Amino acid sequence: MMDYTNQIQDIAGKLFSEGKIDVFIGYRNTGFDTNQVPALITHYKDVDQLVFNEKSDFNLTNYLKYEHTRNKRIGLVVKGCDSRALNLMLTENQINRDRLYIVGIACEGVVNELGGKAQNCLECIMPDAVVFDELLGNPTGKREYKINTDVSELTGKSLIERGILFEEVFENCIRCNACRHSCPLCYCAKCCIDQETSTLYHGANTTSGAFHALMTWSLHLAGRCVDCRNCEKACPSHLPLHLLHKQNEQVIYENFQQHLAGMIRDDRGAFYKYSLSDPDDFIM
Amino acid sequence: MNTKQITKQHDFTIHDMEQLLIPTLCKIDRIIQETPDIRTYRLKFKEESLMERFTWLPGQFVEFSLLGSGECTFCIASSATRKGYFDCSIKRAGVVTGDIHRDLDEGEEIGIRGPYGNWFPLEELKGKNLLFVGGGIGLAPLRSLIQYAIDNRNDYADFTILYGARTSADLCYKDEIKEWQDNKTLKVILTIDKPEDTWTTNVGVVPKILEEVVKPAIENTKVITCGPPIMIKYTILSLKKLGFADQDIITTLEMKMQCGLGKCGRCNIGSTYVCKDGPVFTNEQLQGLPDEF
Amino acid sequence: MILSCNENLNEMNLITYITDPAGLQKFYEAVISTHATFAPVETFGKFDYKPVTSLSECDPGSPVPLTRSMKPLFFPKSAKIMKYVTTSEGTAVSDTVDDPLAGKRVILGVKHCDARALQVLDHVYKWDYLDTDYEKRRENTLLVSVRCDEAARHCFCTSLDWDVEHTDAVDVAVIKGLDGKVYIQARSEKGTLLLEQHPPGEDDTSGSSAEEIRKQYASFAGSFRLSMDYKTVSAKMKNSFDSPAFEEASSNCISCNTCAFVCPTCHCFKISDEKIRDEGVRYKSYDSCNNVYFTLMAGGHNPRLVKYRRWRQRAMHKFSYYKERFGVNLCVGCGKCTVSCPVNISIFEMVNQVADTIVTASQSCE
Amino acid sequence: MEAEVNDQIVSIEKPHLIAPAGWQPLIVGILCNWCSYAGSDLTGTSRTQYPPNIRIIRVPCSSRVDPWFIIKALQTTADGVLVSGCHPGDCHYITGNYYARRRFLVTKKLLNFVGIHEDRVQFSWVSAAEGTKFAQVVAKVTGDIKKLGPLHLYKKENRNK
Repeated sequence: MMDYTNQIQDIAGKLFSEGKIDVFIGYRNTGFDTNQVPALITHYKDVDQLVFNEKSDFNLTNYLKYEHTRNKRIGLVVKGCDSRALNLMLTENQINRDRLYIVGIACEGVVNELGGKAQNCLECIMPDAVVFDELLGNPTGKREYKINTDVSELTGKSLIERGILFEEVFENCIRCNACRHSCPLCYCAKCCIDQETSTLYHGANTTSGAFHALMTWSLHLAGRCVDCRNCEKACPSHLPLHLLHKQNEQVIYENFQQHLAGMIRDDRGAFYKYSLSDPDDFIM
Repeated sequence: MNTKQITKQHDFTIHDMEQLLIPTLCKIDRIIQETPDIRTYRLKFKEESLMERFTWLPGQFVEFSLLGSGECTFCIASSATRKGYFDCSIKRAGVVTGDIHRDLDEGEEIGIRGPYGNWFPLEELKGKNLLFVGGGIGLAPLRSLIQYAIDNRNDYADFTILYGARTSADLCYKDEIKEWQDNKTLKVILTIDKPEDTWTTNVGVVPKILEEVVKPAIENTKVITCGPPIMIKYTILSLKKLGFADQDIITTLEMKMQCGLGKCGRCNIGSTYVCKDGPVFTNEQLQGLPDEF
Repeated sequence: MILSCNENLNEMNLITYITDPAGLQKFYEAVISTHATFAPVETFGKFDYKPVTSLSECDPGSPVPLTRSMKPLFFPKSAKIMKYVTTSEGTAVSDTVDDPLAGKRVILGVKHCDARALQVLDHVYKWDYLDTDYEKRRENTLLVSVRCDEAARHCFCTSLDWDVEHTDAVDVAVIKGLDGKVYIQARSEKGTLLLEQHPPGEDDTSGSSAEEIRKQYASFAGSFRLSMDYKTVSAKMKNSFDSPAFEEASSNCISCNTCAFVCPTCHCFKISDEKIRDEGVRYKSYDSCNNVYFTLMAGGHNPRLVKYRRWRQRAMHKFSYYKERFGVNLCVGCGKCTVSCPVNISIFEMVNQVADTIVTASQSCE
Repeated sequence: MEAEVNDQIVSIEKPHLIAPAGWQPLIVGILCNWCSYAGSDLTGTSRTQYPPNIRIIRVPCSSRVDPWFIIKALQTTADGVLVSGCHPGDCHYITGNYYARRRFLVTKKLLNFVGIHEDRVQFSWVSAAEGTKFAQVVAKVTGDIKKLGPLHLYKKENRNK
């Protein structure tokens, strides 16, 4: 099992003592259970709170979009998937690379609530950080793309069965927007779904509102989602949100030159480019 | 502020429907363009008999709903002593107010819930000198009280109205202000922030004029002020400098409200619900509240 | 603090029935067959109160904490307020069709904290203006609780201003005794009537049940991991408005609304219109003070634009403002917000952290 | 149960939901200004008949169509959506429809994935000269959606009553 607690504490301590950063974003133990909370450390003295092990599952790049990291020099711990999100944020000019000191991790996978390896880690394409100033662990390189079993299982079912499942999903959504707030790539200052001035606005927490919000959200993330599963872990209703993202990812991978989000710097999302040979047969 | 101080709702509501959140339909009788971005909507109930039953006191507000856009809180800008209608002055600022300005014409229907909130302490004001200090759209709640006081002129002693706006075009209720100026029992002082060619009287922000021109007597005087937050802040400072006591300064608070019933939690400042315990507060009460407005 | 009504309850001769687990199942089945029933149903790996028609669909004894409370049954996530239609003759506003939650119903498997939350909510819904929808739902509902037999990781109900053991918030309490027997106790008139309709076992005439019920409580009362000195904390929270601890404690909050939406006592809502062509519906839906746009005013002024201000509002509303106003604490200690929080922020931890800073401040003054 | 205006979402194609007599589908057509809209114009001026079920929205380019528009149309009143733009290579903005093409594929697949029949959301390339093609496309989409019946959206609460 991976544990880079000491290394990260050393790195953060060094960065603080050299005055290179204002805030270090890592994980700390909650102090009352085995879970971890993201910690935004601003003082050298708090550095010993930092931990990193297989329970460190939250994608910390999410904090780069909030006000207290704005215009600050930031130290940050990223796993493989997190670094892909960070790569996209850099590509989309959301954050200046000069302000970041990135501690990359060659991740061995995080655990889920039950203690087993998380599903996205089993299907992980790139466990090593792709953008970093310093890399911890032994890089194992890019892996083969695996089709999500949940998605393929559902695709095998009939339209009606899928409809019934998703009706249940949308019905159980309470529209707390935790999925959106925990997604590092949902950095818009005000989400289009919340634009009250828009005629497309739907404010009520109805089933139809959830359909409207979740579908729009997942399509705006299509070709950009890095499968960190922050949204799914955040969902208080435990909705299988990965289904929507993985379905999009699969369609994009299969049809658009095996595009995977955030693998290379300056490679924008799948919808920001095109190829003359893109499939056209579904259009009349 | 403790629960005992909660003012009991004025013994009238227009809710014939059980659900408190359902508005009653009103027709727009007249639209008066006060300034480039403020319009006054003169409203009458669609069901005329309701108009007689609808009474309110100066300082109370209503929830104005443009069906399809949403609800907004506006104070009633006219006095119940002027029967048969009520006014809401609306400044184009946000989503719903933008829609109101764009979509509503005379004769169209809107929804009204109310009246909600407390009112100016009319009993306490009796026999006192009244000094009104208003800025911009902030004259609207004051207008309700001014009209009320003019109609009960004998109850009150001296009357001074100080009203300021950014430019002369931004002054609301121009016709009515003329009436007030013609009324010999009132003293009206107008001011604008920057000099203009056609403007012959005072120039300067409201607190400055208050200190330099109005120089109000402190004894037996109550000040009622409303305007943009920054104006209220400096007006209160000026008033304190002039020697006014906290309980003699009365203001109405602006806070996001949605239900008007003390349920939705939006206007909650400390343990106070602005929509129920307010919007009229004395400066003394305001100082007991956390600084969140 | 023991509520005064509890004392009355103790004086009242509570009818207690003694039965065994099989008898309890029979009792549940009988209730489901005669009443419209809601019970915890497992959906997507969590328990949520749903209408049920047979006992096999649900699990009344579901473990604590349920990730959802029964708040949606009284204050649904989105309720229609009214409908309106615009025609050439004018607009017609109408009440919505019948409220699906207003009918007579029984809720099984209620946790005591959730039931207490309803008592707390009564204050805000019934002050001054009466929320008739809420009142109707409340009146027509009979709560059958199952008393917890363990404390979950984030529970801290025993530290607060209500009594888990003697609560009168439920109508019927089911207590699984340590001796393998099940004690079913009526705690209100409504509950007595239900038990008379479906007597679940023998009436306890000897009075031995009281001892067993106490024993069951004692068996888990000590197992609470979290405990605090409520009186001190709430007294300190009163003066904590300017505490710098809020800023630090809320630094990793991501400003989603999860905590408020799952909280059994949070009651803020927004009103939104959905209009298509000439017809529209007005909805009342959940909203939360953690939402940036919650207090955004039309002119662009927002008193709680900064995150720690919103957290301060939340924490102080729970532990200070509401108590000042209505005399009860707005937090019931169920721990649902902590369980659901994407970044595991604990309101217990937050409040204690803030209260700690107040200690040091007052001490340094002295 | 009378139709709740705004509660109608994604259809589940239940066999028992047969279109009521006299029912006509409502199709939202989102057409690009430069080709398809001109094409539909030509259909009209050349008096070619096509089903009257389509309501046309004009957008500058097919790449202006955010998937959100399609979802919102389905969420509210539409039984189907037709999006149409210039042929690849003919885009007024040179490459707009290449970008749009990618989005459309993913949108269509995702909607199908959550239980909306593929035929409910259709796409076409219609140039300004193809008045006849536009009529054929509308006829085909209308026919497809008539076969599928009205879009009974995710609204269990209403269906149960």
